[in-house]
Amino acid sequence: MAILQIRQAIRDAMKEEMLRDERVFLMGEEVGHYNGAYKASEGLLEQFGPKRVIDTPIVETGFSGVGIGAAMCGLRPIIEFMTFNFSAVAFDQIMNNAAKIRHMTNGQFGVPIVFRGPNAAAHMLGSTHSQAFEPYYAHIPGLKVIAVATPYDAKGLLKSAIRDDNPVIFLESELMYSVKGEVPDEEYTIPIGKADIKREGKHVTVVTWGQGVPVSLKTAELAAKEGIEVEVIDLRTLRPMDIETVITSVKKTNRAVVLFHDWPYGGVGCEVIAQIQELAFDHLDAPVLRECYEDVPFPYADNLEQLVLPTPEKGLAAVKKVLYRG
Amino acid sequence: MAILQIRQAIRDAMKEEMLRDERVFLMGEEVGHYNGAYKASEGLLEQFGPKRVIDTPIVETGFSGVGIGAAMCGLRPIIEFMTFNFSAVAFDQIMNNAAKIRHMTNGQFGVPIVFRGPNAAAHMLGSTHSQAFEPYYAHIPGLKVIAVATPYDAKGLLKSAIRDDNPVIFLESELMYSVKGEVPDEEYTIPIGKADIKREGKHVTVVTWGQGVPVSLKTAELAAKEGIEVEVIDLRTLRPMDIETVITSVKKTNRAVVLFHDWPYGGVGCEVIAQIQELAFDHLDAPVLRECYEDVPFPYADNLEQLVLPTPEKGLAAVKKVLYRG
Amino acid sequence: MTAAGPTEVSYEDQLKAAFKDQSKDDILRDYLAMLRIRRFEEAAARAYTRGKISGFLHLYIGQEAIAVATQQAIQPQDRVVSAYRTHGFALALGSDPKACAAELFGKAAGLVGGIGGSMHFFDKAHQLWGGYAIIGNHIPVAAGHAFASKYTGDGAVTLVFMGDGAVGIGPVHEGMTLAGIWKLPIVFVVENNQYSMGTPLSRTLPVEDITSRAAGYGFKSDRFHVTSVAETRDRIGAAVKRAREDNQPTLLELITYRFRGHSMSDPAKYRQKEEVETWRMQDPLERTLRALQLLHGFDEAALEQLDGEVIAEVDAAYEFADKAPPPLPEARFANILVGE
Amino acid sequence: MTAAGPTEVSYEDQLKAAFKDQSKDDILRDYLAMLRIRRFEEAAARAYTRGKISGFLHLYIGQEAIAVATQQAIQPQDRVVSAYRTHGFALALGSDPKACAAELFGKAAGLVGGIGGSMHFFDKAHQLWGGYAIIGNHIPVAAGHAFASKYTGDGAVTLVFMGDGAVGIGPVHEGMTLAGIWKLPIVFVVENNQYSMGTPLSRTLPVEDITSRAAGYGFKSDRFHVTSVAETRDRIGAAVKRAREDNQPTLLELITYRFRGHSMSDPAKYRQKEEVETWRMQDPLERTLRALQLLHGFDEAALEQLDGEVIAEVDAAYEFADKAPPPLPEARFANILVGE
Ligand SMILES: Cc1ncc(C[n+]2csc(CCOP(=O)(O)OP(=O)(O)O)c2C)c(N)n1
Ligand SMILES: Cc1ncc(C[n+]2csc(CCOP(=O)(O)OP(=O)(O)O)c2C)c(N)n1
Ligand SMILES: [Mg+2]
Ligand SMILES: [Mg+2]
Repeated sequence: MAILQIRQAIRDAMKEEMLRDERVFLMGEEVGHYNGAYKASEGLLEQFGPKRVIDTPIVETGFSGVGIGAAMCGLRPIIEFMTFNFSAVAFDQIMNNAAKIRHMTNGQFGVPIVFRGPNAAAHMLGSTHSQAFEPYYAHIPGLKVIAVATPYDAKGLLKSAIRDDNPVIFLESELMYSVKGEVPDEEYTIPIGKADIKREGKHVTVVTWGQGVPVSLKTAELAAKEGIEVEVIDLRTLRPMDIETVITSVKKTNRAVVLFHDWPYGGVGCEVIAQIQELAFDHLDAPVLRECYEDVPFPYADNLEQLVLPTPEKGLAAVKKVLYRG
Repeated sequence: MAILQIRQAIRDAMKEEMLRDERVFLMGEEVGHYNGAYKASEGLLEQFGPKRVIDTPIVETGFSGVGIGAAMCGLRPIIEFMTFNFSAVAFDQIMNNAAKIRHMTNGQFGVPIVFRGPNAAAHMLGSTHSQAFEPYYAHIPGLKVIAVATPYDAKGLLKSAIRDDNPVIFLESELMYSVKGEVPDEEYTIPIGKADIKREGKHVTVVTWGQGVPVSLKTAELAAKEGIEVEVIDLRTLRPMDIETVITSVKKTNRAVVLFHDWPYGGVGCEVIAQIQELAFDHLDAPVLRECYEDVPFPYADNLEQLVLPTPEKGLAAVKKVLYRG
Repeated sequence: MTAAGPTEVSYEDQLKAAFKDQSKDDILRDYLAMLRIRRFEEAAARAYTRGKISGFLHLYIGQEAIAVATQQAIQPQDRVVSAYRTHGFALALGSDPKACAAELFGKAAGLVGGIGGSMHFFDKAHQLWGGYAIIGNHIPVAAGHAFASKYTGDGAVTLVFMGDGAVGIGPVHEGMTLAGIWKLPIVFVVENNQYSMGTPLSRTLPVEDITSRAAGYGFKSDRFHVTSVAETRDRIGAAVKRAREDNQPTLLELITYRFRGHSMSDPAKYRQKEEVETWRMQDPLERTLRALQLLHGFDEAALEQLDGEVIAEVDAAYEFADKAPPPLPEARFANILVGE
Repeated sequence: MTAAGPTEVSYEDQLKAAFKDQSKDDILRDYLAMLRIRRFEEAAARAYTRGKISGFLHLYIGQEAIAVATQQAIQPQDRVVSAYRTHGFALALGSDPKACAAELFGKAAGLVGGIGGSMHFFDKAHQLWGGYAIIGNHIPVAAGHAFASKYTGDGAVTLVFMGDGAVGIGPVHEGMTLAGIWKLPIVFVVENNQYSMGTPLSRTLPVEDITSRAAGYGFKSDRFHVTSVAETRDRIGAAVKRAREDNQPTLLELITYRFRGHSMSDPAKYRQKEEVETWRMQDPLERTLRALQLLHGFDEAALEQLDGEVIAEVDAAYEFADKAPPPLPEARFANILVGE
């Protein structure tokens, strides 16, 4: 098995799918000549040429719409948002066209498209560039939403997303592009809609995704030092959500924390909580807690940004709280 | 006390505030010569002239941004979205400018603005015109979000919203503009951030807002016939949320249902659930359930639309379920 | 239209001149094609009033020549993308009037299964690619169809229609920008019917001539009053040819008029009777009818017979729609995601 | 810049001609104003490399003349609204370099309390109204400032700046559309520095001349190479006058060049050394320096003394920033909502 960075796993997934299927193309700002703002498309222009690796001007609504229109014609676009923060200006295209065209045409047209790019905060980019977009997209029927945290998951799930006949929102992280991990040399895919237990444990279930995964794993390490065995579930797919895996775990641990990189109000975190309290009510020994961004726009200053973020220490405090040990 | 429709209460609130404060103006599509697509601004152009009642072309991002820019100069714009469905194309202006300018300028500039208009589904308008926007806006720190269900609340809260120094999202309903109710003749305002108990009861708490209010009240009536006393809490303000009122009620009833007109995943409904299970964990005798839109894009056909909507009957079923009587 | 005065005379002469180069068969074909749309929509308006149709119903009455001309200007592989005022395109392109009426009635046999209603007519088999209800958001999508044509070499041209009220919104600008940079095989058509809802052009446009924008995108442009199918077809056709042969996008402004309110809920009080009457003189349907009378001797009886046939077809469509069953309850879960 | 050949001679002559109508004092003032910005940003680049500044840092090096000219063209009530390449505007408009440096360092004494960083410079007291980081979303906001001026009659003109990469995005079109319809007192300035990140104009623009869009909005326009503060001031000034006196918006395209990468993380490998060298000959700062030498006999020593003074001010600003305390932890909850 090769050791790859997440950015390379993403690049390889796109490359393999582009080799496999001529209908697949990549479009976005700086994806071609610049090799991607975060180098996730390194070498693809050279390999596939400007017909299939297309630099756009800064018109997120325009090129999202072009992707949707091309998908309706049978092509399979991958649309890169330089970051998902910039998808706010394309929100209508995703919510009203990508998500609804199959439905509103009664199945005459489909929109097999992937929107991908880094999501949520990076480091000291300020309030407009530090936002998580899963609460908006996961809310909408007609979309699938994925968030990845390892090279293995990134490659396997991106390949599935590209092959999927539905519109898929694929969330990466700027801060995690260099994270390394094993990736099989042979071809593989990971089914959309399956969570992954990243660490087993029996005392507390921590449900997480995306940037929350490494924080949760460190939380589990800290907890282990205090004799607490945390089970870390990486949802991987946020919509549709693999709630069975979560419930099975909670029925074992009887306690849960949801740890994620987004503001608290509503969103995916609350969906997890609502489902757990509904489906495992009699098994819960404590309320489900969330550990996430503070409910503030991101400040630029380093010291303030650190305070806003969820950390392993805060995760541990939440874990202890649901154990009534703190 | 006068009996007014909600649309008149809204009109009167705007009129009174425009009389009171020259900085207040109304801007949007068809708000002037046409008197508003749903006649919520009837007569205002005639009374205040085109300087203060401004018809715009169809450029939601453009006129939302103009409102924000004018507010930064000390004016107090009311921006009407013909429906909030069309705010999707202005999402970035609201999320990144309205909500963040005070923060990102370190308080040098404020954005005292109200975005108002009908929200969620009306009748047989299809998938793009039948969406609830509170999950998107209530998620964002820097905004206040209000949803009204009676003429009294509409007038009192809209006046407070116009006077508020922060950006406020004010959600009305096309289907409820003609709902009538008593409105005091003398001047009054209702504080933002206070829920209202629309009906008292002791067996089950139903938390609701907007179009959910009349459905919840009918649910309570049906329940009463079966000897179940439902307490109906109208949140009125979704952000900041008056969770105290909810928790006080749940501590009395020990059971709760959240009934609302939006898709289930995440959103305001799940926020309510997450808070209840956290703050009243030991008081809950059953999981908190949600009764809301089915998780599908809205179909046009009448029969299908009816199936998708929450109804008093479905509300009653949920109420009985949390009572383990069904 | 009854009083004969000096204007009336010159109107007739002008009409004769305008239609003299067309064959009787062609004029008759255009007349019937427009009439079918008009009668269909008049019936829709009645059905709406009777509560058989709900939601928003936007009628095309006055603009029919554009849809008919479009159908004549294109080839079978081409695509027509429209906003929400779409019944005319569907009928002109060959959609079954029964399926169209059933869609308005929200029935399973509707063009899109009763799921979309008036605003979301789609009929892939008849080149109709929408039916979009958010102003301007179909323009980038249509640019995407044209992009796909260039990608696959399918030789198709995409024609995308929008109202005068749509030209200010951002997505239109972005779609046009991309079409301009990438030289896509596309024709942008603004159907300038003088109003967006209750708002006249003067409050919507910074300058009167919408085609003044073409230069900024590197487009060719054309701008004219729609008074007959033939001229409209030829001028749309020239743009289609440029798109197909040279990948040269065109911005067309077609000046026209809608005789009804914006939708069924709009009484259109914002305009004067005189204005409407002036435009009636230019109504392509009315003009074509008069041409048949003046140039080809169609008398009242002949015209009534034609009308009767058209009305019979329309009535049958609405009868079908009325009797057709609604969608099955399960239909609301269909076509959201596939493959599950 | 050392080899003297035939081109060099004509370059000198051309320079002399260009600056001959300006007084020594004016040239010196412009030189120092530009130099201050350049030295400030060179210091910022060094601080970034040392890890004192983080996030995105977009330098204005090469474009300084525009900010300096803007300051000279406006009145105290006017507003300047920019995107995220803003240090130059702040310094030209009179912001305290200490506060600017402290902002980059994320310190409490920063221009916006360390909350915004490089992309969000705002300084209301010095007419700087942003500082926006989402491409194009400040254009409608700036139109809103101009709208407020018309509403209140405050007599202010709003000048809003954007990059060449911004002109395709929807909000720009919408803001311009409203300014055109409502005749707002505003000047739209495109700082065309040839690139948006790594993308040259040819992949961003459907036609080369950005001002070809002006007609569609009913704007006046002007387009020129920025080679000196004086000419730039006069041509911006003409647009400001039109805005103030006639409520006539103008679209200006200022052709310029950035000598650094897009941000500190961009090595700018996408352009050739020769290209950069050619543009260096047109760098307004360099030209103004040469004018001082050629026309007014400034020698190396005199210039070095001036430079030393500027550098001392800049160094003091960065020293201040380095020593200044970070924001208090509570600062993260401030200015989100007021009145609670
Ligand atoms: C983004 C958006 N804003 C507002 C509306 C509501 N709306 C529907 S049609 C219409 C008027 C459109 O006028 P025009 O483009 O001239 O087309 P016409 O109706 O004349 O064919 C408006 C404001 C919408 N559908 N989408
Ligand atoms: C909506 C949006 N999309 C993408 C970006 C990322 N981005 C920031 S600057 C930039 C290039 C802008 O180029 P230009 O407008 O020419 O300005 P310059 O940097 O040359 O001053 C891009 C793509 C953004 N900030 N906002
Ligand atoms: Mg129109
Ligand atoms: Mg640039």
